[in-house]
Amino acid sequence: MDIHSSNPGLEHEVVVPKEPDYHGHPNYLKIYLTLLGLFALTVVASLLHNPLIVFFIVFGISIIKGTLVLLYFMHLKWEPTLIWIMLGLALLILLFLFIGTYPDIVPVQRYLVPKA
Amino acid sequence: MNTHKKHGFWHRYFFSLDHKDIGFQYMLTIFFMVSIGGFFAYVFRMHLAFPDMKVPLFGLVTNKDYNMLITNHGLIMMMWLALGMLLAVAGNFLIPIMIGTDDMAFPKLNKISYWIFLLSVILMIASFFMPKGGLGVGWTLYPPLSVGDFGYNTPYKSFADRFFTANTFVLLAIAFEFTSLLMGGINFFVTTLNKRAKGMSLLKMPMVVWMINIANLLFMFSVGPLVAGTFMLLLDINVGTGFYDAYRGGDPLLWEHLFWFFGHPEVYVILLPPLGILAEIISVNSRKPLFGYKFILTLTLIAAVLSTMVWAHHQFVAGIDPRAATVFSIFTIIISLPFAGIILAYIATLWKGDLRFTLPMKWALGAVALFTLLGGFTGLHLGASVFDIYAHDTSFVVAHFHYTLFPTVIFGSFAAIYFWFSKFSGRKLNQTLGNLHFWLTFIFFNGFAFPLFLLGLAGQHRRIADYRQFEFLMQDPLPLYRKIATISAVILILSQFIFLFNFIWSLKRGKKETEDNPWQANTLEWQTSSPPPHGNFKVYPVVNYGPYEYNRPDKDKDFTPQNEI
Amino acid sequence: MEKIKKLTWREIPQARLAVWTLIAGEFVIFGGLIVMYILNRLKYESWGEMAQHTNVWAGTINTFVLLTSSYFVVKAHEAAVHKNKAQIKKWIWLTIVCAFMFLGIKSYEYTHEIMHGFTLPGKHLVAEGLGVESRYWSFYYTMTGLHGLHVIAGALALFFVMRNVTKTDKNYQRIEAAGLYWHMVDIIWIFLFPLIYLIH
Amino acid sequence: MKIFPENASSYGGEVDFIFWLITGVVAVASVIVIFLLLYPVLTRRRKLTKTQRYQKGEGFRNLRLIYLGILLLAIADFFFLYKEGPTWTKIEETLPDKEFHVAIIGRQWLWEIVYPGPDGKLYTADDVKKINQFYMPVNSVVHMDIQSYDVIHSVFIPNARFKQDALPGRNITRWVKMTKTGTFPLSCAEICGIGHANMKATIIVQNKEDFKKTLTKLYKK
Repeated sequence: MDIHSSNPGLEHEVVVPKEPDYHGHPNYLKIYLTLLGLFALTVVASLLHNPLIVFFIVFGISIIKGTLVLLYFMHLKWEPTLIWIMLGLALLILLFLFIGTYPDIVPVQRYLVPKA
Repeated sequence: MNTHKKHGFWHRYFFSLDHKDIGFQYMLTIFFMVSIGGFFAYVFRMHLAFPDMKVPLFGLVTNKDYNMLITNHGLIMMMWLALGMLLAVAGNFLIPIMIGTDDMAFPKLNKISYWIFLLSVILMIASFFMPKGGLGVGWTLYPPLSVGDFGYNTPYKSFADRFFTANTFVLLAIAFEFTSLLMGGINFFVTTLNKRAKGMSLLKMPMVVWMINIANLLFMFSVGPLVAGTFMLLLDINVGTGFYDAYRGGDPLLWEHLFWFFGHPEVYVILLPPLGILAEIISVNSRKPLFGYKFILTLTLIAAVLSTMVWAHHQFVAGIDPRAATVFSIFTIIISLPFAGIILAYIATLWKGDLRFTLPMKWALGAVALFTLLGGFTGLHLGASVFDIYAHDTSFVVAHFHYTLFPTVIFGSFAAIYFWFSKFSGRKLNQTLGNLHFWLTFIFFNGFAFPLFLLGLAGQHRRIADYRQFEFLMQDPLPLYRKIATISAVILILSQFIFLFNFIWSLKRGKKETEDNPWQANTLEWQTSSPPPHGNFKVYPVVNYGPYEYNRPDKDKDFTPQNEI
Repeated sequence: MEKIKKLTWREIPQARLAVWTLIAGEFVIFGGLIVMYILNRLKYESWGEMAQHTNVWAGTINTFVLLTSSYFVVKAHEAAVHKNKAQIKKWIWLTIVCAFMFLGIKSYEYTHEIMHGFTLPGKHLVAEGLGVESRYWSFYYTMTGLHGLHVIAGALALFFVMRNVTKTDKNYQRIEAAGLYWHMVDIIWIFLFPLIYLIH
Repeated sequence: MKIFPENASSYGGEVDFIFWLITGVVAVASVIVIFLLLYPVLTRRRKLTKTQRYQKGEGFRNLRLIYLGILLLAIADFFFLYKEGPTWTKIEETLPDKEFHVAIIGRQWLWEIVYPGPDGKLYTADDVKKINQFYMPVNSVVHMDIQSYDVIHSVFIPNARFKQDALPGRNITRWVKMTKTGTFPLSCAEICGIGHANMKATIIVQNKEDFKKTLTKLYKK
């Protein structure tokens, strides 16, 4: 950890990364091919007829794909826990929004006053 | 970096990269907005108490004017004063210097956020001068009304007709303001995490830095859905997407959910930075460590998470599922607990202290007292869903949120200004005028807001231009209450001119502050010259002590600067 | 894959931290939109029929294009680690080409939908009495349109960062920061694609 | 001095009770807070000598007292919830058997009250519509279908302690049972445009015979 020469005591400059191994570099090609494989699977699955099964398969695969991109392409795997917490909070808050709003949107019977 | 050059007007007030200058730009812009909001308040309060009178400086108030005045008063005070003052101004002035660094992590981003903020202000002001007049739909912008006559019932209007309306401009202004605050928030967060002085661990940060950052993150997470919602409302107005149009299966309640999903955490976004400011001031002025630093921090984090689960208490009677309302009621009542803990910790700081009744301390004590006694406790009334059936949308609610927001936002800001003014300008504020300002504000704020409780209990509903149509609201003491409230509000507004005069005069002519550390405080901003040079510190501090180590038994003086060796 | 220990939060470069924070914010914005879409989708079964009118093949190709562009961006990042300017330029230009392909296909798709009469209800509403179904298209255009704006923003960011880095020969970490944003655009599309096109 | 307007509904008293209950507890809490705040403010204006200096945990001695404060407030809070729960269920979640049924439709800027026709059923061709005049029988459960044509309105009956927003696109059924005869105001509590301030209706609560007469008069028109 070197200290910025002109600012004794100023610690923040140390975070300029020391190339090239400040985080891991997975085999990107392998990840990419996996993603393509999953993607092909999604398209095939969407040809099925039961919408519920399609939903679960397709959405499940989307989550896997998103996680792969997050973990390896975006190097989340090597990022500090702080960032995991931040992304987790974002998802948690969306969950709250979904749960809190659900009873007032989905099961509600619509009724329109007939036009005079 | 430390060479301080004299800059011209434009350089200082428009192109500066220095966090203090940008903070000052924000502050001046917000003073401008507040004066508009305050003027609006004066006009409609006068109209309420004396309905047929031509209000001086405005003229006769029609129903349309009245709706426009209350709407824009609310929007300006909530969005520009409260959020701007406590996130942008406090963050810009305090964060870099209190964590002992030279500037923000991204100074240019900081400058751009101010420009976007300025753009939002311009759009907001422009909305008053649209061909159909200002927006008059209530600051919550509930859709079928805020979509205006662009909905199902009316024939198609040209794009220009739709775009050049107050509705579009206000929504754009809000969107830009959120963008600005989000950019600023990212900047503060990164600055706090990455640029702290050597030795300043997270638990040695002053409470206000913590609070601003928690508020920022809370803002960032809760505002997202509303940004999407604002985008959708804009499209509803301008291209007719119909997201909130019941006649196309849309739902006005969706907006209410999105709005309050941000709107309630916003209350805590607004509340947390002043709580941090109060922590600083109370601790310094009672010469004692802040009681339970980690305890306060934990409670704040709990409250921040809880605050995203309580939003629907603004909608108890808005047609939401009553069973869901019960759940929200429980969470609402529970969220009073962490704040009770925080306030008690502040009071515990006072106990056995060596109190100094300086001006900032008076503001701080006033804020704690009013916020707890009349703001917080009436929150219990409204959080209990049953009484909310009656009190919702009455003056009781108005009084309640003025008692929560005014002590925190206004008292907190004034406490901060009286506390840090000498650091920021190198001059002292006039104490006599300051005392006068405090007492007038304190007394007449109560005089204005307390009658509203009684009016609300008598069943006075909100946002009515002329109460004479409702006989039960004209029975005997009620018009008197309205007059008391109005006269107090007018004096309250007038007494702010004392402050304005004091501020401007002291900035130019005030007594020179001879000491760098007049309050004998610990935190780092007091350990540099007043005003701080560009780059804040001549020698960057190395932190050895916590922020609140007053009266350590092993020291000779009763304070221990954080960077003392 | 070599084993490397996680960074602590003190070690993360500030540009990356800022972009991650931005990404968390963007997740909430898009997430809010997606949550609202899902809620409406659960409510109105007729939207499934509307989803059949989307151009699935265009969406599929677009997904492929974005996934590939993500791969190009990580390659650019790998090149940035070795400070290889020629490689950086090559991969980022490829990414920007992908962005243009994406936008081209998107505009083809929009034209297609509009020609088939799946427009926003606005102007025709009173005359034709379009109902609940028209709001599927409101969501369709809003979500894909907002995502399209992000594609443009991401491509611009990559372009300027590339120009800046290759000119000044420093700040190589910026490639990764801009790349992170690009990956976020990709992830959002990964979720939008099945939601809009595939689930009938 | 009376605080609330006269209570005229079966559940209004319970709403008032919740208010007075919370106010009572809060008053006690306020006294405690005022003491806690004023005691140091009035007594601690002297300089500390070095021997009196701060020892860790001093103040309220330790955190336990704050936990006690939080605990007390928690008990009070849950007591409120326990007390108000049944009332909430009664007013909002359940519908007692109806004796009369009307629809209240808000539109800019008046209330349309739709009475069932001679067949006694709502939403049939013989419904009678009255503007801003809401007749109801005393001491009987009246169901109200609250609806809106255009923007959000809110039915607010101060004397019944009743409020419910009227949203376009949905029908919200709530009930009220007036216990006193007379006329009471009904106003709109949600801003609905320029005429919001003028949007009010009158509730005329009559005893059952008078009410029957009124109904027949309505049908004749």
